[in-house]
Amino acid sequence: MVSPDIYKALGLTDAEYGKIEEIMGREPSSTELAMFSVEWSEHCGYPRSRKYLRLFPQQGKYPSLVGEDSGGIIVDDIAIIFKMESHNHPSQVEPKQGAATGVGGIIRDIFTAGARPIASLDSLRFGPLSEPYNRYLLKGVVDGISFYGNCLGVPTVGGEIYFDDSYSGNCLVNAMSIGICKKEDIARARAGGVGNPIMYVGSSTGKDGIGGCSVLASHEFCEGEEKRPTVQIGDPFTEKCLIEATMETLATGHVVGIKDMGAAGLTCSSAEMAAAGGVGMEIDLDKVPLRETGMEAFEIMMSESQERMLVCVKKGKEKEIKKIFEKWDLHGVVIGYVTEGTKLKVNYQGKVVAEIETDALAKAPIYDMPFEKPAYLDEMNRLDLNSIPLPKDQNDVLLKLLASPTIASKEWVYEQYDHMVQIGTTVLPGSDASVLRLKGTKKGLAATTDCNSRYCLLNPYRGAQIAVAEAARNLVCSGADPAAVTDCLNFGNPEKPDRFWYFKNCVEGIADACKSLNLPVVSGNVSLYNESPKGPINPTPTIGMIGILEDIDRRVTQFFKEDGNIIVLLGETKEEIGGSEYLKVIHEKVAGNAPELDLEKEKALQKTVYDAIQQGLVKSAHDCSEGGLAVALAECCISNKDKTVGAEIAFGSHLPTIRTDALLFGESQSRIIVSCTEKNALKVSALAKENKVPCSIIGKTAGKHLKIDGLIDLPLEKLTGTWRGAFVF
Amino acid sequence: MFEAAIKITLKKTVADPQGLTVKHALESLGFNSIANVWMGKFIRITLNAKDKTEAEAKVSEMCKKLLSNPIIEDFSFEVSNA
Amino acid sequence: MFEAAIKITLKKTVADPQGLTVKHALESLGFNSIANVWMGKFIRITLNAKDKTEAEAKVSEMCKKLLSNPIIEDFSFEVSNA
Amino acid sequence: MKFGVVVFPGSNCDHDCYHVVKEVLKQPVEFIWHKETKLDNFDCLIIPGGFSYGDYLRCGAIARFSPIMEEVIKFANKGGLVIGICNGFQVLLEAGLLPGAMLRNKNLHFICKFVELKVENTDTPFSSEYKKGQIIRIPVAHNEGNYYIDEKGLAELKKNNQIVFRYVENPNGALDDIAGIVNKERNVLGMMPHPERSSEIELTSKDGFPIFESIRKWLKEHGKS
Ligand SMILES: Nc1ncnc2c1ncn2[C@@H]1O[C@H](COP(=O)(O)OP(=O)(O)O)[C@@H](O)[C@H]1O
Ligand SMILES: [Mg+2]
Repeated sequence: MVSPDIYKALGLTDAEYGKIEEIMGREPSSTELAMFSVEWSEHCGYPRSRKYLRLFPQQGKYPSLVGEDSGGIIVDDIAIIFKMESHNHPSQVEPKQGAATGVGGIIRDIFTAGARPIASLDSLRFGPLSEPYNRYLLKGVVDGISFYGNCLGVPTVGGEIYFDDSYSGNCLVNAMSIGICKKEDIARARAGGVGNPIMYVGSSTGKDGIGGCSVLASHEFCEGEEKRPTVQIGDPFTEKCLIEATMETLATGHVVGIKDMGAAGLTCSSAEMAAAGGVGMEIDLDKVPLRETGMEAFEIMMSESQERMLVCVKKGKEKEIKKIFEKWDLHGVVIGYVTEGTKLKVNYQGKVVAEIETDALAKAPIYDMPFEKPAYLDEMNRLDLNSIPLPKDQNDVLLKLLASPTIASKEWVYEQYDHMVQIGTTVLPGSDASVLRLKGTKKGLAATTDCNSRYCLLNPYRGAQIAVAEAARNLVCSGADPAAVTDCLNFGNPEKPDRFWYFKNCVEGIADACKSLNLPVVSGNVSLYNESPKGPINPTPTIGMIGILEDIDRRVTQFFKEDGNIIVLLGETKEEIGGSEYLKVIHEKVAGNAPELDLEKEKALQKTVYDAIQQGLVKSAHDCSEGGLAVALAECCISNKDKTVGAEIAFGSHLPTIRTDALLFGESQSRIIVSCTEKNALKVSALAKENKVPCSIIGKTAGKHLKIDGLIDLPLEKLTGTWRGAFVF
Repeated sequence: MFEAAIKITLKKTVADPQGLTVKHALESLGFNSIANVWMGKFIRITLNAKDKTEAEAKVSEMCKKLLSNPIIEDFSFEVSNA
Repeated sequence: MFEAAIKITLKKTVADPQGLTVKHALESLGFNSIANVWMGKFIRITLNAKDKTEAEAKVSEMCKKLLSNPIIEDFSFEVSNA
Repeated sequence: MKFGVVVFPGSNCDHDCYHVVKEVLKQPVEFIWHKETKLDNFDCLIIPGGFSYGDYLRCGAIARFSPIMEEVIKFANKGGLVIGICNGFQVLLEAGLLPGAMLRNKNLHFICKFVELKVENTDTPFSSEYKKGQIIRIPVAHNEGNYYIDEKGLAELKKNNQIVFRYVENPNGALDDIAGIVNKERNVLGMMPHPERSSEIELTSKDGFPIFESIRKWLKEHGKS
């Protein structure tokens, strides 16, 4: 029998090993065992999370494609393919290369679906910047995304960055990519047609990243761990060539199926392509281009060398395909064939090193993980407002919030990303959502990522719903109709019931919010075991969302445009400071409950703003998020780099009877600030009334200050300097 | 005053795409007897120390702490009087 | 088989902001006796040649033609048996 | 009048330049693969931005030896119009078609943002549609746009009025705020900012388009319609 040490080192349990023997009817070879270990890991097979992922709705406003590796929607005759993926653990070890290869991986998922990548976004989370290692991580990660994405010529158009103690020791790097193609050009990740050749294309195979997904991504992260993983060096130049060669190859019409060699490399791509096509496959590892001598079969099968793919092409066309890859100085070699039956047979140096039924590999066990609400949560949820002293100087509070790294302007980051290449970005980063034109049509595409993990910590179901609602709200503010969702579910060790309780509740929250807003979840990724010796990360179900603009000329930005416009607040401000940035930054507390969310009210709000924008009534629109109304107003005034506009706010009869700090800095959901001409303000009010959305005219754009009802009076210059100056390294 | 000449190179087990690209470029220029190319960093530092041993200890520390990432890189250096 | 160790450095007349930044970073880590830091490239090439003289000639040629830009950079190298 | 956009492995603004010439300038345009060894009756060559050969080793250093570059040099020497944008500028420097070299940005970061340029010389085939001293808004996107030339070279550039664009606020440390230069003969332009990214109002600025329009006019006046 294989010794337990070996399969345990591969991350398999006794029970799993038993099951493998049962499936095989014999003792597995080392190559086979390695293959099972990666296919059944959380990263590839989702054994612990799969049950809950089924809750997500798959259909929405547009026809959706929930594909093998990524998903998307169809708008007219264009397929928009998009997905988000994590590269947390590699980034924690080697931030630049970890983040770079994360971008590379997600982009490969997009173009292997036949879509040309047109935009990326990145959602990043780190521990506090007071710790040097966290600063090193932030700089390295941004450097890596910049290094890789810029070279590829795929604009990085948006994202978010949060800071929280829980990410010290386990940062989060979630990368999202979006691509488009004609709907009939979508490629499949499957093999088919007995006798068709299987080609290996791209870079050569080395010993890098072996076991990355089973060992690295599927276990807790302990500092100083002995078996330090090998990190791969990203090669964006090769990937760029791979994109072009792949687009040319797909255009020949000779491709049956194509798949990225991502996590678990050749194992995943060969087994899954065969399983998806319901065919067998025989491959010969001697033909695989290697860059190191003396590699063993299991190493070749498990290598996670980057920038490689597997292609099933029509018989007789392999020469033509090879030529294309050689034009781009890439390998293109036939390494096997589609066979009868459903077995994957792997040969190396004259021996059969593995022979497995592919659907056994693809059928990772499903576990029912125990879950339990953590005992500390009730205590955390208690927040006696009387114990929170009212700050005397609201100007000071506003400035502190604007300087908080979570709120401060992120231009230091996005200016390191090429966000304009491909000349599609019509709303640049710095507004609620970025907007891209879809060349050749009147339409536009808006994209955003969102998740406030503090809300999720305090109330996972609601926090996850808020992430969905906020993403949709950001799209609506830019003039788009929210269309579809991808997600990246970052959580702690699922084997611990309290962590799993968070996972389950967040997934249910996303599922219910998406159903309510009629949004399909078309793709996503699960990243568990995000823990450091200090404990788990905050539950972080990052939401990536895209929306469609019927008319690109109707796009809207968040900043005020000129003096003399009317400022309208839509939505209701409640006495809520639980989980707020204000409570954390000013009072150093993470407590209370997440703000309330009523999805019916949210829908009414979004409809009002969407319709107002479609009717051309709105000059600017910005939602209230971290930092509440005061921060949102400040951003309206100063977030346009080329022109700042002041504002004078007087609530008058609209003044809610709540604490001043809740009024200014509370994070009540479902609120949007719009500005418009005097004439249109009345029309917006009428629209709001029709939809039963609370609507208050709260002021006017004017002057060189932000003045809020005798509570706040600050010169724009001061606001700008604070907000733009706080996040520069 | 001492001068340290530091070389930072990728570990042997790590693929070096830059080196490979430069190798191809050299070959297409007609240099055809090249076995391999590796790209690394060269850092020169001048520093004060009471003797060579101390200078070496300092430089070694700098390499470990900042100049190289041990996950993917190796370093080596020489210290001389300057 | 020969091995060439090539150093490419910025000319003295050219400002080196990277070196300066590394210097500051080292200082903020508490290394406070540093006079100067210069950043350059280190390239290692293994190649065949009939003797050391030929190998040196080849490497010199590579440096001039491709590996360095004479407007901003200097190069130096050593060839040894490998 | 025929435009050619040279494509190296790693070029990534090739499609953008192509789009602007074809859809905005409305002139015939073709891609030219870097391994071509013949240039068929082109009137203007665009060396686009991107990361030719990944910018591994040095920006533009490897691309400079692509087979097409011999032809580009011949074409330029015969007076053909050549414009190198961003990485294209770096390639032209490496090829010796323009003087100087590029260093890393002073802040050591990639910089992508709109900047203001001052048009210094309108007496070139590339800038006649501007007014001298005009301030224009065009984005930059580069890691190594810190232009360097020795003193003698700089004096030469000034004397011959070869500096076409200067940064109003220097983003990268470029010597004498230089953003774009021409050769002495004025038929080769290199510039770091991206005019193709500011040629349509949807992209918030059309200030780069006069470059393309200037070329069109010049070619027309020189009998290439
Ligand atoms: N990591 C990042 N990469 C790219 N753009 C970013 C990143 N972080 C923030 N941004 C951009 O900065 C702007 C503000 O972000 P954020 O404060 O998260 O907005 P919101 O609260 O509306 O979701 C957005 O345009 C966003 O895309
Ligand atoms: Mg927002």
